[in-house]
Amino acid sequence: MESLIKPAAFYFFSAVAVVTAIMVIVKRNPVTSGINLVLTFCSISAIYVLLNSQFIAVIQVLVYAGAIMVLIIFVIMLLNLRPVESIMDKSTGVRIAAIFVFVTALGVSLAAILTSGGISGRSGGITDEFLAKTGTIQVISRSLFSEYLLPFELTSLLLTVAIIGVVILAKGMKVRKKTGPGSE
Amino acid sequence: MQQVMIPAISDSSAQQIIKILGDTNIFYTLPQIIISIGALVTMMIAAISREERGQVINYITSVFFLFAGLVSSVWLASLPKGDAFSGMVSSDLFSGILNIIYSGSALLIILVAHSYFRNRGRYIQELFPLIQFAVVGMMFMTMANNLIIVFLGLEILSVSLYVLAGIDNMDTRSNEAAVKYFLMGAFSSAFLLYGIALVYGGTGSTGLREIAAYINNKSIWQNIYIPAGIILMLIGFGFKVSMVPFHMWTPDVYQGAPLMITAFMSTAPKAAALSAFAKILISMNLEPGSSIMLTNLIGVLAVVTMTVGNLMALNQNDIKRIMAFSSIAHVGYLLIAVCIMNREALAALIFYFCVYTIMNIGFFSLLSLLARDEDRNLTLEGIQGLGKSRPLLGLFLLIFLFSLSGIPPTAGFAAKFFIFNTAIENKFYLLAILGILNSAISAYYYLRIILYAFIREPESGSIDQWSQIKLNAACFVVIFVTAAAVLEIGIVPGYIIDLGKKAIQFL
Amino acid sequence: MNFSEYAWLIVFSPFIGFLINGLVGRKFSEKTIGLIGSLASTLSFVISVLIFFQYSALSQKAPIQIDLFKWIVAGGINVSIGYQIDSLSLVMVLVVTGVGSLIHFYSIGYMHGEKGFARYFAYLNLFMFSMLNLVLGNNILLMFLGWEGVGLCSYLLIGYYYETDYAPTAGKKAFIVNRIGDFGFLIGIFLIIQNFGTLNFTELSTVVAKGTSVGNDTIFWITLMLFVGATGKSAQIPLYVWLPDAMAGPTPVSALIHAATMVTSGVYMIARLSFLYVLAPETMAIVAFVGGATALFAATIGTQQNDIKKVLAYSTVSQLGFMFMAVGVGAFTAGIFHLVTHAFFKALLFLGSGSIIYALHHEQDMRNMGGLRKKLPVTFFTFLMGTLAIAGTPFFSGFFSKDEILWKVFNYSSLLFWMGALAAMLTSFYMFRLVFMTFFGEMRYHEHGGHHVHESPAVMTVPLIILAVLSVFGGFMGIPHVLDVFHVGNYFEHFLSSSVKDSLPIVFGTKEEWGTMSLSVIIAIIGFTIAYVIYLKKKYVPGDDSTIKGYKKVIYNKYYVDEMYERTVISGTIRISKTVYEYFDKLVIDGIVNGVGKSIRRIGEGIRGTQTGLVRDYMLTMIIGVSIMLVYVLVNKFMMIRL
Amino acid sequence: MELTINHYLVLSAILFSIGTAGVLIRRTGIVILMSIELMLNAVNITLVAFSRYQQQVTGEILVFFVMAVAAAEAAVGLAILVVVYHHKKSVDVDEINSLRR
Repeated sequence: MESLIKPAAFYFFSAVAVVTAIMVIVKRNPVTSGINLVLTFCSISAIYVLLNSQFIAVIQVLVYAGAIMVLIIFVIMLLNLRPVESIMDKSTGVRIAAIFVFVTALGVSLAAILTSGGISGRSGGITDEFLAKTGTIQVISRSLFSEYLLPFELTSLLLTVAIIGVVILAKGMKVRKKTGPGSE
Repeated sequence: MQQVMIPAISDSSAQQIIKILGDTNIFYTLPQIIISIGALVTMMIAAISREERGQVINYITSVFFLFAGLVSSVWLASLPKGDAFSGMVSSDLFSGILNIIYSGSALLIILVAHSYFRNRGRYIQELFPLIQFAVVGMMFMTMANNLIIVFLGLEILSVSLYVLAGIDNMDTRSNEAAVKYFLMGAFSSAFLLYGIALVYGGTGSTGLREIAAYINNKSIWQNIYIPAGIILMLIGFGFKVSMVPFHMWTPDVYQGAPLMITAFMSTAPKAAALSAFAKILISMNLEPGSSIMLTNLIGVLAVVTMTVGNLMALNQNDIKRIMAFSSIAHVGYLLIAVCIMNREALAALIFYFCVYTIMNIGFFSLLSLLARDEDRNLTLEGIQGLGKSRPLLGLFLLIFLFSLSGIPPTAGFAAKFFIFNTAIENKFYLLAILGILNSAISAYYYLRIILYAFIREPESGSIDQWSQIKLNAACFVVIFVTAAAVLEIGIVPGYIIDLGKKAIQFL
Repeated sequence: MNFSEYAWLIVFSPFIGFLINGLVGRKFSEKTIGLIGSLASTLSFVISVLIFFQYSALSQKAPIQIDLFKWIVAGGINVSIGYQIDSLSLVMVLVVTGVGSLIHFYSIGYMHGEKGFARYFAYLNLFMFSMLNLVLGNNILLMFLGWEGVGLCSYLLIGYYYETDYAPTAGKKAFIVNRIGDFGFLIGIFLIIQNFGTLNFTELSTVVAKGTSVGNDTIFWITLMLFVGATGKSAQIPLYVWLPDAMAGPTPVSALIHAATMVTSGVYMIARLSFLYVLAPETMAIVAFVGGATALFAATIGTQQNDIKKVLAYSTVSQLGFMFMAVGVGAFTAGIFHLVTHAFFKALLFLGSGSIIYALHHEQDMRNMGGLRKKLPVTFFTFLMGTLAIAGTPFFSGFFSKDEILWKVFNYSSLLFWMGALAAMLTSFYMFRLVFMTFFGEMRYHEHGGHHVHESPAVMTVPLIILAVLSVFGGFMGIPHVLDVFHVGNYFEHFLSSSVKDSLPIVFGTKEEWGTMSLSVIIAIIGFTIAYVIYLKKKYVPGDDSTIKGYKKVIYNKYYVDEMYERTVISGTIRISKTVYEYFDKLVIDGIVNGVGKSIRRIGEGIRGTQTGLVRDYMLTMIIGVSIMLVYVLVNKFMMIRL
Repeated sequence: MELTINHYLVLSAILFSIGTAGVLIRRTGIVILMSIELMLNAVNITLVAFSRYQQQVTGEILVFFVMAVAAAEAAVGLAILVVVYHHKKSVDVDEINSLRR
């Protein structure tokens, strides 16, 4: 019985993730898409719990569902985007063909994955038992501030760049330098 | 099994952190630190002052910090190789030379950008911190020893470039460039990330040395993740360098972005992405023989890239678009060197980076003098008669275009010569022949620019326009220095080649 | 005093002239500009004459090396900017600087009053600089540098009259055709680096002489690729198309670049690398037959041209064919000898035609000339000397050199000999046709608006006279063995032997040599007679076709039929050659060259449609690319599993 | 019934493909942005799965950085789209096509 709970949970959350992901791309109203994407993120977070990485699961909810999606939905509201007439247009046939090709390629590569026998890299020795004893946050944060100090610092740089970028793009929008056919 | 944990956990953690901070060898990242400080300082200045005096102060400050970054890169290049941040990055002559290219090109571009954006009528001071952050990102990409650093460096660079492309938010063409660049860039970085994930899954590590050790023990075919991951990474980098079929954004973004931003995008980031990819391949020991698959694939991509670039350029009318396709073609020649993937080829690659950066920046700086009306006059008809009414500018135009089309005794010829020569020496005959044929085709569209500038009569009114051009000192210095360098390197290319060869020894 | 120490001055003197005229020339008067340009070139000539006398007095004629500085030192290759003086390069330098200086002086008169006088002389000096690098350079890369440089100057000078619409196009055509040739040349260079590891001529010949391990196939490809370069620069089939168009430039330029010097550099290159070429007999055969075919083919076209410069242009292509025929059969000395004499008489002919064009105010159509003999006496006389020389009149310079080529070729292949002989007959025909149509008969030029036809100034006629003297007597430096009654010896061959030796075995004896010699005289007379009958006795003037252009209009206007009717009076050979010109040259060769260019542009136009401006289409392309690449990896993987 | 790594990889690949499809078929810029976020999340699943099954932390740490990157990209991307909306009153990417050919 115990052994069935994990697979059952996995299939349930996977199904939710896939269905809501499809909803994201087929719903005509951007707000609906956004809400569905939040659901996808939450089910992915549950998948992380199944993988025994609770820390990632928590920040998944905090960062994606809590911050990024709020921002996106806020912008949708701000721009007052209406539902589109139809998600299809005349060249959709070609697009679907391309997606088909791509999905096939990916599917074939998955087939290859399934035949090649799983992972092959070296093991790090951080087992689930060890994690249960030490705690995931401790393990991650120790690595983050020792071995991965530089990438951590670079992240701060990246966020600074993003902030400056947003400021530049947003400022001075009200001033129109000139009007005419060129400026639309 | 419990004993194989990473050491950070078994010791007292505080002591461990202190120890690691002690061995960070932080000075190996001195150029990055200096330029980051510069970026923060210029950002502050931009926030405080909007006046004309603030612009000049900001300009001078960023020039100062980039110059300091350049000097420290030179200093680092002269040091023996060493690791920093527990092996996350390493400094050697290879990264040193490329750091010099990045900071040098940013310096030259900022020198010209000041007057260019003044003429354009919209001066955005945040330009300076963004360019400096982009340089920092590129430096980390090249120095990286870990795929995580490569990814983060690339993202810092990309985010800066997305914003730079759209920096003139009043110009719809600039907006359009930013949207296109952003959507496609984010899309392609998802592929890059997937590639990194697969390589990590296949080898169990993101460190280049560990990956190399793994691949040396087994082959890359040990697990399908590894080749698939490398291919997906190739896509991510291929997008950045505008390799066919990931090149489609290039002409639109180059045309839409403000001219000096285009100049920046077309030079250093390409060198950064390609050198990072080449470094990944070479440190994974994927030299010919170990991976016929990659050699064939990149060879085909090289040929397709240069052919498409050259053919598309033939019928263009907008000079920025011509330069976009020309840059695609040049990436094709560069990919020949990546395809050969041995040390000599990488030396030729470094040499080509230097030359390409210099001649492209020179040409764009020259164009910046002519640009009017948000660059809309930069068409073939728009430059009619330039050579006749301003012979000196015409002479510079001639030098840069001859170099771009690879006519001796300019640097462009020497650069192509070394790439094709390496190809023949390593028995890549077909690649060399197609490359040379392509460079013969490319002469046509460069020649068209010359033809319009020299042979067509100036349009009425453009004569005053040409005579009104004022040579501003910084811009003229940049044009003069780059033109002189193009000729000098063309006539005496030996020492840079030697430097490139030495740089490769360190990898 | 050892003059060879000053050899660098030969090269750099024109460069200094270029700098002066190019940078500050616009501020000077015409006279000053002309003198600076001409004296820069003359100085080179004087130094080379001095070196020549010193060098020819040496008993051991080892090549003198002057290394200026290291150019590229990288890995296996070590190339310096350095010059090599030996008999071959000295001969070339004397021709280039000698003829070049005369043409510089002539240009002062011819270009009088033209716009951009300083620009013209600057380009001319830059050309001299590049050409001297080409002939004096001691390694192939420096030669290539000059090779590209002369191409560039040729492009600039052809496009000199940029106001006209055809001149820039012609310049572009020349440039692009030459780039195709250079592509072959570059591959040849790369192959040499790969296989021999050196580009220096002396080192290369030492390596080859020691016996090299490089396979014959490789040498075949090297020499063939270099020859592809030569066909571009020296206007051989199939890359000759640019040369007739190149006549859009000023006439002195045609004389200097497109007749006397630059176009012969392919011949020089083969002679310079003769030690390599003799190892590849297949390439030599290709060179010989391409040369023979070009000689014959261009001569047939030359018979049908009405533009005086076009006749001379096709004649140049044809004569270059003779030179390639010579070097192809292994008679390197004969080829170089013809190169020298050709430089004299062809420069003379071009300058003479320039004098006519100058007098007639830029009239180039021979149908509008005639009877100029009395108006332009000096031009007529000197032009006649040049014609006699090129036609192969005994004891004129062309006779000695052409006869030697035909004799050597006869030892190689009789088919090739007959091709050459026929070409020689046609040469004699079209040259006398030109003379009769221009100088004899009635005057068809209409003087108008107070312009009177009069002889050119002395600055133009004196070079003509000097060249005429050289054309008449220049041949005596290479007297053939059988005619050598005073036993002075073949000075030219003797002098050249220190650097180039013929590889052709002479199988026939004196009797056959007399035979070929008399045959070539007879041939010249036949050509002359036909021309005499048609153009002087019957006073035939070709119909006016100035209203039509190109083959298409010929067909549409049904004019072609009329023309064919008119041509029934003319001998059959001429009709065939006309057809050859109309169909083969214009349709096939021009069609291929232009067609390739056009179709490349059309492909470009086609794929330009992919750039729709829609970012989603761009992403679609990306995805297709990603899919193909992933499938490629999987295919590789599955093939691995199979293995 | 045991959950293997392949389960997670297949889920990840499916979500990645759905994200790709969204990028290609949708015309609204913001929905394209959401699809790209979906693709990044799919990669995150791969990373965490690899990380856990190889008993390491590297993958999880990489996920941490990916989230930062996603946040930065989302911020800049939204800003760019807002600017475009300001000029065009639309975020339909098919209407942004003045630069072409």
